[in-house]
Amino acid sequence: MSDPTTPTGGRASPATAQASAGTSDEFLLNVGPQHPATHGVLRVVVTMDGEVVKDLQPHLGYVHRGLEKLFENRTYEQIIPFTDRTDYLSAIANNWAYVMAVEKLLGMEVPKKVEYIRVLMAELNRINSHLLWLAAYGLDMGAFTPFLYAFRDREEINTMIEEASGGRLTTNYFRIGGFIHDLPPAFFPRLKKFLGRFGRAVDELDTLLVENAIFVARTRGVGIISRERAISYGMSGPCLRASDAPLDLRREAPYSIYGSLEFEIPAGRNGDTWDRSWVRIEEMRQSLRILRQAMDGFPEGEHRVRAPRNIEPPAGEVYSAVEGPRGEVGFYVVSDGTRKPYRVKMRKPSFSNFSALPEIMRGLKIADLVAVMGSLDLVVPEIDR
Amino acid sequence: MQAPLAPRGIALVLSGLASLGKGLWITFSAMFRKSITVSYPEKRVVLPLRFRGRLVMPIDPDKGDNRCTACMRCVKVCPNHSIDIDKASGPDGKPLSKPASYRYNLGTCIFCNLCVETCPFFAIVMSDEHELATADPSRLVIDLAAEKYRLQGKKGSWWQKKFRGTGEEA
Amino acid sequence: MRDTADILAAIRSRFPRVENRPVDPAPSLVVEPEKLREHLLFLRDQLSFHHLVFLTALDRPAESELELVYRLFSYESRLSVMVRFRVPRDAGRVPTVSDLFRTAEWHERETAELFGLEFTGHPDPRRLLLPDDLEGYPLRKDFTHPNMPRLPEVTST
Amino acid sequence: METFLYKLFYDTGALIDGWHAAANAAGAARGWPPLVVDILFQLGWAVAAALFLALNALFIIWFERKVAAKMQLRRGPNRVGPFGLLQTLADTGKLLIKEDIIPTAADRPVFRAAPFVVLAATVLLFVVLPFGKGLIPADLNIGVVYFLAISGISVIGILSGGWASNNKYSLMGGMRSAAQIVSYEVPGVLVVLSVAMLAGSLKMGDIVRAQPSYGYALLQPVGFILFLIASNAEINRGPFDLPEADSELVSGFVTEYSAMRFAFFFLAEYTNLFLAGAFATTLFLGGWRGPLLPPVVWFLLKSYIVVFVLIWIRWTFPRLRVDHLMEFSWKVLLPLALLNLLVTAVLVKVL
Repeated sequence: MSDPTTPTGGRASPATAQASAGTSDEFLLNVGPQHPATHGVLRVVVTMDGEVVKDLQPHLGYVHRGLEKLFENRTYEQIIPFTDRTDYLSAIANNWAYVMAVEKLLGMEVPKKVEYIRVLMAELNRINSHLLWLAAYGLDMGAFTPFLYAFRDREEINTMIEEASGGRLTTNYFRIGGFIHDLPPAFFPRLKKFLGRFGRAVDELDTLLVENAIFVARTRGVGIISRERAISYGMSGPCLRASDAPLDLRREAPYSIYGSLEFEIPAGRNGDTWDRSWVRIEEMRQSLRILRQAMDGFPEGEHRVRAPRNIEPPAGEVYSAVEGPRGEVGFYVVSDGTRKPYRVKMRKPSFSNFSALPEIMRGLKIADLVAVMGSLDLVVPEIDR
Repeated sequence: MQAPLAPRGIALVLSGLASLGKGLWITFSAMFRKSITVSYPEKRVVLPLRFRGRLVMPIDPDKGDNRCTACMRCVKVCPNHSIDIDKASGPDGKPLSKPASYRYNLGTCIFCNLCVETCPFFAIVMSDEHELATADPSRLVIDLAAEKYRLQGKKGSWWQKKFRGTGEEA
Repeated sequence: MRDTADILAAIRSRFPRVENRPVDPAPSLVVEPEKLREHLLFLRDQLSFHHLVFLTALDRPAESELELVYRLFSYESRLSVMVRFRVPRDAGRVPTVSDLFRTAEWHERETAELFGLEFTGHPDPRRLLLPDDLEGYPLRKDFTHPNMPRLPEVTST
Repeated sequence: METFLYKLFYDTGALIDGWHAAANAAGAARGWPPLVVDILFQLGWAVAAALFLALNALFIIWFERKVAAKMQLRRGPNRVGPFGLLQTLADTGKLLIKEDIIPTAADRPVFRAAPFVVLAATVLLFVVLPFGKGLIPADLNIGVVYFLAISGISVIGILSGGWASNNKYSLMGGMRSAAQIVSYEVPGVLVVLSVAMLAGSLKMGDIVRAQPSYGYALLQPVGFILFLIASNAEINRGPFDLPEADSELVSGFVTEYSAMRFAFFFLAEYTNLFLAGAFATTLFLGGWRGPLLPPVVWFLLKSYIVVFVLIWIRWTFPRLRVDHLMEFSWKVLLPLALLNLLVTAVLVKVL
């Protein structure tokens, strides 16, 4: 049984050497790190038997920047811009989780209006992230047109967020205690127009891709993970809810004003790739409902609590989590009374969602790898941090 | 709210064909809608007021000079040390509250706007300039004090209203 | 579905040292590393804490110890609980729980390579994020690296 | 009204036969063997076909990019030349001057030959295309069989291209493409057979003449749809573009090709697209027959309508998985094609 020549140049990295003990007709396929289907820099070494996947070894760390080490050398305020760079598609969710943690440490209550702005921003960001997932997923599955329609709608959301925060993806809009700038006057008219139009746009995208016969044939019953295994892998967000588990932090551990808003939690039936796609489409519709309620009930008031200029929370620790587009985004902040945190642990959804891939993929075909990976909606910097 | 069950048998075939048809209709009807491309560079997108372009230290029309007092707060707040200030010193060697040089490293700046927010004198602001690519790395470090930047347009008036205290918190 | 009071009572009866860290509402259970697996199994199966939110370590150079922190959440009772214990800083050994919670496998690999720990019985103890040739454990307080930029010292103005 | 112009447009065949006879007479007078004149005329046809192929390729690539853009709410090429018409010319120019890399471990002779095999198979098909009344380079009496046989050669080129690049992705791309073309050729041939049965002849010219002016599509709707699907799959396009499935196999068998060699594959693919349209027009839409407009214009118009449909399908649907692809051909298209053949046979017998 000859050791297949490892595709990673001379040095056989431990993973490939270990996985090459298979029979002779197997061969190793290197997917990544520069592969269109990996949404970022991530390498997967797939041991294949013909077209069927036998085993899958992910290689991580290409985008590891040691953010948790950086945080230990920066003040609480300087950390905020870094949080939206761990997951550039849901910068708002990350900002919120971190800022809420520090506010809890300070025992700070934020005005009602700030909570409403945060909900508005978070739900817009959720739709934005799901739209990009749909665009990239369509591309992976060979349908190029949904990409363009999804980005047309994304552009409208990005403009709204940009007018409020100044940034489109890495917004850095949240501050400890509220916001520097209130919502611009043009925000609500634009939002009203968007809410009026977007319902039909989601139906259009849904029909074009998720309901399409070829897409259904490639995703129904493919890449199934049961509810127990999903919870054991620590999965969260649409990937977990697809396995017949309507578990959403906005319901399980309601934060901010989600307790008083009405919306439903879509859940799949058998945890396959199609259910994960359906859940995201349905979540976009639910976000519209939330946005409408937040817009109607938007209170008057201050958009910021006067926080002290040097933030020095008392010694202690807190974990605060938010339901990001990909799942539970949590910050475990340990403070020691100085201006810099003692330790910040970031709990990121893609890290756990991705760890379930080897189990999901065993026995499926290589073409399914693209379908399954796309349905997990991975953002690689979130895995490596 | 539960996901719909997959249709069975003939219903599956019919719904499948129907979905193909609906898909084709969407792309066909899209042909008659207006294209949404903005033909850059001929036509440009109108940038919002709070757009974060390159950092600049504009000249205050009233004082004819920049408003920076070298208080070093922006240096401290910058998450990755992209700003360096050398204090100017007067003829008798005593330090003045003016910057001799204000080196801004465009290469490492992450456009997070923390420096602008912390500056008590509204000396620096993020302009609308976003075509910042250069082949020559030395042009990435800019001395904003020596640049004598003139901030015009909406952003200019918004900036001046802020430090004259008359502007609303747009 | 046991109610919260019932669960808290069960926890207090089983775990001698139940503390509360300031601000975080979740009770912290201080246990011995040897009995970790047993405790987590009890929490998971009896008290339905199925979701291991995360697992990480805190470097305590003063006491030359590493503090391990596990956080669990129960979807049924919507309660959170923290399990923590300390191990010596050099050659700390912790029993793996990757067979109880599949997510622990990656969390343990990451904590091991960032803090210099060994999880006994781990199925795949390779490095997860760091390059093979990096010496030292980055998240330890005394770790420095040549190209780690020093920020200007932040004095409170 | 037998003016030259009328003949040029409406009865080109007769015009050319006239020239041919005159040339023969002149040749005989000079004592040349008649073969020389024939060769000269065939050369003429070859040059005309090559010219048409080049112009058509440039146009069709632009046409697809513009149509795709229109469907995606964007503009498509509009920088080079009016409405971006010269864009394809610019791309070809770029490909001409780019470096032509041959991987060191590649099987050099096969690597070099592959693109030409594919292109040759495509160009040879022009011989039997009925552009207009009498405007057929060579109206072989086995025209249809010739067309199907030659279009099968391109798979050899694709396979050898995939193999020669010595790259795992290309190999898989080549294998998939071979399996796909072979399995979609079968239903395609059966449908063509049923049309030939209706027309009672295999000659392309006869098939076109035997059709009512609106074509066999209305008589054989199922056959027409089957044929579109089969030919779409045979040219590796639309939902069947598995061999160059970007997300799975980077870009299939053309991964290692660059510059001019890649241009040949690209050129062959788009010419095949036109040929699929032309063949469908000949068999189902009544070829060059139609009121008012000259036959050549009708032929091109109908071909481009079919090409538009193929483009439309490509930019709407996601890609099929490789086993669905096979299943769809053997378990759905084949039975339908056989059924169609049976029904046609019964109809022909009965009427």
